[in-house]
Amino acid sequence: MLKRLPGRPLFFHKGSAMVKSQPLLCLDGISKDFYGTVVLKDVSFTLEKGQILGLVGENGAGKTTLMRILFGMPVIAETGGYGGRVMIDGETVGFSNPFDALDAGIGMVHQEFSLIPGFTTTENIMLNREIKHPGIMVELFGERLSVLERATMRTRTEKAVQRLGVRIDPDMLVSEMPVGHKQFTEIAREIDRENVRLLVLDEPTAVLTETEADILLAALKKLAADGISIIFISHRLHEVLQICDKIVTLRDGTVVKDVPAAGHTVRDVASWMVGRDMGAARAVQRRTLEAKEAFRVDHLWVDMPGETVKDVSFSVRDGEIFGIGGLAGQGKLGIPNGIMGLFPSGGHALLHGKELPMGDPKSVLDAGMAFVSEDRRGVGLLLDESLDWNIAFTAMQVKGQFLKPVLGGLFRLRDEKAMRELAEDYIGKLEIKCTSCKQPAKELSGGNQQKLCLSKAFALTPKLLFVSEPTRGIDVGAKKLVLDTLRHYNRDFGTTIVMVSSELEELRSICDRIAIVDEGRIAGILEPDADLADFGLLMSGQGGSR
Amino acid sequence: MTDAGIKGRLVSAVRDFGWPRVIIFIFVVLLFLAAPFVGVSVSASLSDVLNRFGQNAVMVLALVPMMQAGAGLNFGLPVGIIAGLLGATLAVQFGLTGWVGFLAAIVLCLPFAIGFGWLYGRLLNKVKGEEMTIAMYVGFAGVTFMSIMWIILPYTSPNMVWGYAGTGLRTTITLDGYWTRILNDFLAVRIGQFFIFPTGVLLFFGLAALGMRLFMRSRTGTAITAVGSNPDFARAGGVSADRMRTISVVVSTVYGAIGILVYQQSFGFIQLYNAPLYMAMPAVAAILLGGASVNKASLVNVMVGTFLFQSILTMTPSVINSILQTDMSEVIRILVSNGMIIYALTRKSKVTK
Amino acid sequence: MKVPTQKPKAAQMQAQTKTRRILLRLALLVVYVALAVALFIFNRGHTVLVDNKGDPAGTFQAFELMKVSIDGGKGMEFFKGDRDKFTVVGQRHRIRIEFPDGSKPAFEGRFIVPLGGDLFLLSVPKMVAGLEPFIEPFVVARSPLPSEEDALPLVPDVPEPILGPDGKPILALPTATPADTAGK
Amino acid sequence: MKKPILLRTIFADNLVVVIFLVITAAAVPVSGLPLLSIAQEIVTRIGRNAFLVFSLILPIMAGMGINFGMVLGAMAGQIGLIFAVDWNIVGVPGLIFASMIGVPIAALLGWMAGEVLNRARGREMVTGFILAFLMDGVYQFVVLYLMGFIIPLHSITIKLSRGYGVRNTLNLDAVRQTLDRLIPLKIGGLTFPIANYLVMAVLCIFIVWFRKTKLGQDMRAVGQNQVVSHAAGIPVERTRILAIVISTIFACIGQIIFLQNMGNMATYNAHKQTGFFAAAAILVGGASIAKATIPNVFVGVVLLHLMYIVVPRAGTNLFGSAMIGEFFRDAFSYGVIALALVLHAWRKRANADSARSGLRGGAAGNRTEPPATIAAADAGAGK
Repeated sequence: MLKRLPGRPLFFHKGSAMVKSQPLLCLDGISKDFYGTVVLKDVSFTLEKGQILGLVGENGAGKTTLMRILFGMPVIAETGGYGGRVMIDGETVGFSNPFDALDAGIGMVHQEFSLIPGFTTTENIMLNREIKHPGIMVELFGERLSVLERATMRTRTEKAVQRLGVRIDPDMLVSEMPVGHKQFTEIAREIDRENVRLLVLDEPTAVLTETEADILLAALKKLAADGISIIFISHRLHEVLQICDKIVTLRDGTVVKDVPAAGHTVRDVASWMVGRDMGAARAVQRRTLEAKEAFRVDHLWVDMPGETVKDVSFSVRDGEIFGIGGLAGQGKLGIPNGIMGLFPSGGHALLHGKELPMGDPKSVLDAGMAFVSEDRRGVGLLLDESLDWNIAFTAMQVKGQFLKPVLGGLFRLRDEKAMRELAEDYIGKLEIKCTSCKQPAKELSGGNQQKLCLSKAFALTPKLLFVSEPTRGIDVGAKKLVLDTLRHYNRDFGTTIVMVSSELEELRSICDRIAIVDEGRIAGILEPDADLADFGLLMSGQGGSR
Repeated sequence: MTDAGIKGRLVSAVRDFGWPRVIIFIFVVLLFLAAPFVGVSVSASLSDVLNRFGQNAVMVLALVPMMQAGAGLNFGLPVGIIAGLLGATLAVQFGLTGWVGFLAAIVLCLPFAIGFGWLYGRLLNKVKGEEMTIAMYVGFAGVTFMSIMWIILPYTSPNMVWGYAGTGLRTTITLDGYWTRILNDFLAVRIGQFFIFPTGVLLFFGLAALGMRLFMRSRTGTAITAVGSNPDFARAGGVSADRMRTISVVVSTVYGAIGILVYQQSFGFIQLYNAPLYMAMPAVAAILLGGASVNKASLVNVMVGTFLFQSILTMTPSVINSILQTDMSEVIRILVSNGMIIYALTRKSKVTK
Repeated sequence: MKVPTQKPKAAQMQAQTKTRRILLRLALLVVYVALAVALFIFNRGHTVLVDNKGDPAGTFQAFELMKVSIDGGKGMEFFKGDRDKFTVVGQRHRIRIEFPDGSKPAFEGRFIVPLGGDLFLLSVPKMVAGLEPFIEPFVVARSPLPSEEDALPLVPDVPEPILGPDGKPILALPTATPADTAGK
Repeated sequence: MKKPILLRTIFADNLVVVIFLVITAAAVPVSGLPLLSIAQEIVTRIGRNAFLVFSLILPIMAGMGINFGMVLGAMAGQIGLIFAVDWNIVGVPGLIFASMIGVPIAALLGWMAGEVLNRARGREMVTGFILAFLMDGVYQFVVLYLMGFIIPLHSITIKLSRGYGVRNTLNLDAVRQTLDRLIPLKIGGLTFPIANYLVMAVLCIFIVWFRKTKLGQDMRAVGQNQVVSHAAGIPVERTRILAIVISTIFACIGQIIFLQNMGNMATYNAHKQTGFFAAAAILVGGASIAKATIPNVFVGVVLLHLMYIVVPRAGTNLFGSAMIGEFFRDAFSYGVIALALVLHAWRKRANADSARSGLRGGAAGNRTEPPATIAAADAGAGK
């Protein structure tokens, strides 16, 4: 399943032949595409023993995919393997599943905790690697009836935690731990493996307090000193610069910079991350909008798992397209979801000066707002139902449309005919490709499903429209059409639009102003034609919030 | 279209419908085919099946709204049945007979059904995911609790209370002289020697089904379907899932109450105390047999399912027994009904997420 | 790929433990079966009808009075023509016969009941007279148990029968179709 | 934020127990039963029923809720007993023989049940419940039609007169109460079935030991989070199946102990209520569908049966009708199960909220001052 790129010299031949020791890890011309869409192009870099490598890049730059390849996630093989070679100690390896990677001494700490709440630190660190004491039952009924040696496990744990240079009670339940302890427990679990040589940490500091983060960084340096190599993925560039020996910057699936960390500033790295040749990204020409305020948000907090919003305030002008950007997991998605009442939220939101109740979707919709969710299949659509259902449903429930009275208005029934007409109207307008408006939504392509979601929103003729990740996972043609449609509704019907997207270029191409969200707060609001490095800075935890 | 292609499509269609259903369907057909050879009159059995169909179909119908709302199989149907029993006993108590009595029973049971249904619905909303288990025990608890009530409630009608004690209702109360088979015999048409077409009861089922259809096509009904199909979508659409689920439970309970009344008039007796305990089972089995999945059910499922299931109940005792010379019908019934439920529970729910 | 060196050794070790365990488990299985068989053989209960009847043909006579005890259990007195039953467990048994009237010395005997049978007739006079076979299977026409509960289990239609408060089955729907019940 | 919820949980845990205590305490004097005889009843019933209740612990530990499928084990036990009686194997050996026949069958059924439940993730309980019904049909088919027809029966005394199938009621003279009487002990007018208690003690030791084993650990892990367990390489499905298998085997032995005390067996009904009584007992004992301990079992058995003894009498004395009392105790037991399930669901939600409470309230979020524990760790990092 390893596609070897023909005629490529080995990496360290290409690099100066005076490589003293074999590099621990060497990625050589890694490339990967998912059904044609290229996500990694010829990625090559090396990692020496005991080095800390900072891997930075926007969402979709390919960090995740790269780590998946390194870790032998099955999804890679299922999608046709990858090109190039992964070498450990000069040996080409091809892991078919994460357990192989573990055996080869690669440990991964994922962003979300994989801990068992009701278990103690020890039990979690030793999970499925418990130290067993065989007995007659083992002989008769198999390994799993061996008794655990808790005492030994406990000492092992203490040793592992000690290595991190922190103190965690080995008998503390994870469910009662502060978030920092959980993170350390995860790391401890990885380094407890005898043979662990390479540790991959994906945004380890994202959930930590400042102090906790500092402790963690110290711990990582300690590990590196012990000779464990580390790949450190973080959007907090100052942290990256603080501990990394070298920084690899990915953009659009290629390595744009592979340099030693020393002597670079956050600003440099930020600009490498987001920087594109200005030709590609032509920002919209500024418009002069009357300053009338359409919508304002004060001290909004939203408890949306993975996209927590801590304290966000902004104001949107009438007829404006307001962009909200930022890296994944920073809370930008939480904003619309919270305001629309889909997740527990607090604070104030005012539409044309009228206070909107929190956590009550109905009245928010009644007030004239509409929302195109980023979770198309989960929230956006009734996948098993027909297109006209999908388009008309919300309008029916909110506005009581598409109902016809029967028995002299005794009660009202679905007006299938009106629904079909509506559906066909939008199918025409947005060029939705489908067999008929009776086709179940699940059979449409991603792009057309997205158009369907838009139609659903437009059918409400909203005063203010939230669109969340409108172009995620759809092809270029559909992208353009979706954006044009939004622009069209904004320009011609004066619909105020708040657009949330991880694609900076997209925001810059359509929005009048762009707010960047970082760690649950608005890091800053910029004009679309502002310097890219500034966007980068705001995204990298260097924003105004601190 | 190549032959292989057609075959493939056929197989996939069958798989979609579910092998067990197909097998059972074939089984039923065979039963009817075999009947004449073992001296069982097809026409008699057929009219028998039709009677039982009318007798049970409304109770099966009662399951539809909750399944559509994603609240699962209503094992708590006895809650509705209790309401029905209250209606019936009250009507008898007031000495109402004939159509008046039957309609009065329906009217009298409605407030109970709505009340119970509402409480029951509120409860189920608190336990999303475990609805079915809890529904079952709520049903059991309700039935046994009512058993106490049957003893201590101050009923006096001599046709219902124990002769010697003068208080406390009997376990079975005959409806003779009240509304025995009032629907079954209404406009019943005798064709040939054995075949009687129970127009009335089928008509009544038709009405009930129509009512359900209209409800499911109303704004609320639409919302209920959406909630069952994707709660998050419904919520984003400003629909309160809990409210819709509660409504669906209430409707289900009301239909359950009416269902038992239809059952009784056809059966000729009111059965109290523990009789309702497991009455949900055959209904559930029937609708699943009709091709419903745990969270999608249609009127077609109801009709097909009830017909098949009742055919099995009617035919196996006569046909199978005369073939095997032993009474296997009970075992077959248990295997078919519960097997069907297990099959549905273990099948991945059809809803795409 | 880092462990090719110790692989054979490890494999060997594994093979050893594997065989050891297979053997141990087989042993366990054997013990299990053996125990079952042993229980079966040594704990079957048999009923032995001991009688004190003479042979009509006169080859042996019944005793006036005898006291019989089996396997040292408590004895039973038999007058002429009596017959009574002992329950014994296992196959080999000792029987002791005493004559309270002192007409004869006490008699010690042994007998074996075949594994298969349940009910045997042991004729003491025959035994004492040393005639074979003094013990033979005793066949009854039909079960000694009363058979009033010989009906098919009550298996009603729709609801499963459930045990009420104290194990008495609760009323359940009759199987009958409405047509039939109309008659009731 | 955490504490009040904890307190409420504790209250909720014991709510069921408290209600039960109150009712029974009130009923005891009304029933007018002499305390000694009540005590005697309890003593016997612990010996008789507790083992069955124990069989529920492991599946709860493995996060599969209450294993209503344990009824399958009960059926296996009954089949074992049928053979023991058929061949008239006398006394305690007879019981052991019955178990040795029953256990393999139970294991087989348990495995099957496990497979089924794995296909019904998230609705294990109701599936197990229906599965019990389904297998009851199979049991009936085997015992009523195959036994004496394909499966040889030795003794005519247990056959139906038609020549095949087993009688409705089987009398267990050969083994009746042999275990109870094995080691008799009388203390102040109370007779204790010591042997039963010893068996139970062994079982408890096993459970305690089992919790310490790798398999036990895995079960707990799987019970709490299947995804994480799977990611850690624990064979989730297999573990769940094993939990059910063991539970079914226990149920098999438990049913045998139960029946030897009863002295005769309703061939086609004896197993039907087993699941219900066991579930009621363990829940009354304060267990939830996520956590069950050995004390839960004993408390539960005592309370439930105390109520089953006194309430009908109380009913008779109060309303002059035993039926009321009987219906009441049934309604109550059913209600308790429902209540316990509801409480559990409610509690789960409450905990989930409290877990995320830290992330709410926005500006006052958790970014400000670090927890003291970390400060300590800081010092650790220093040296």
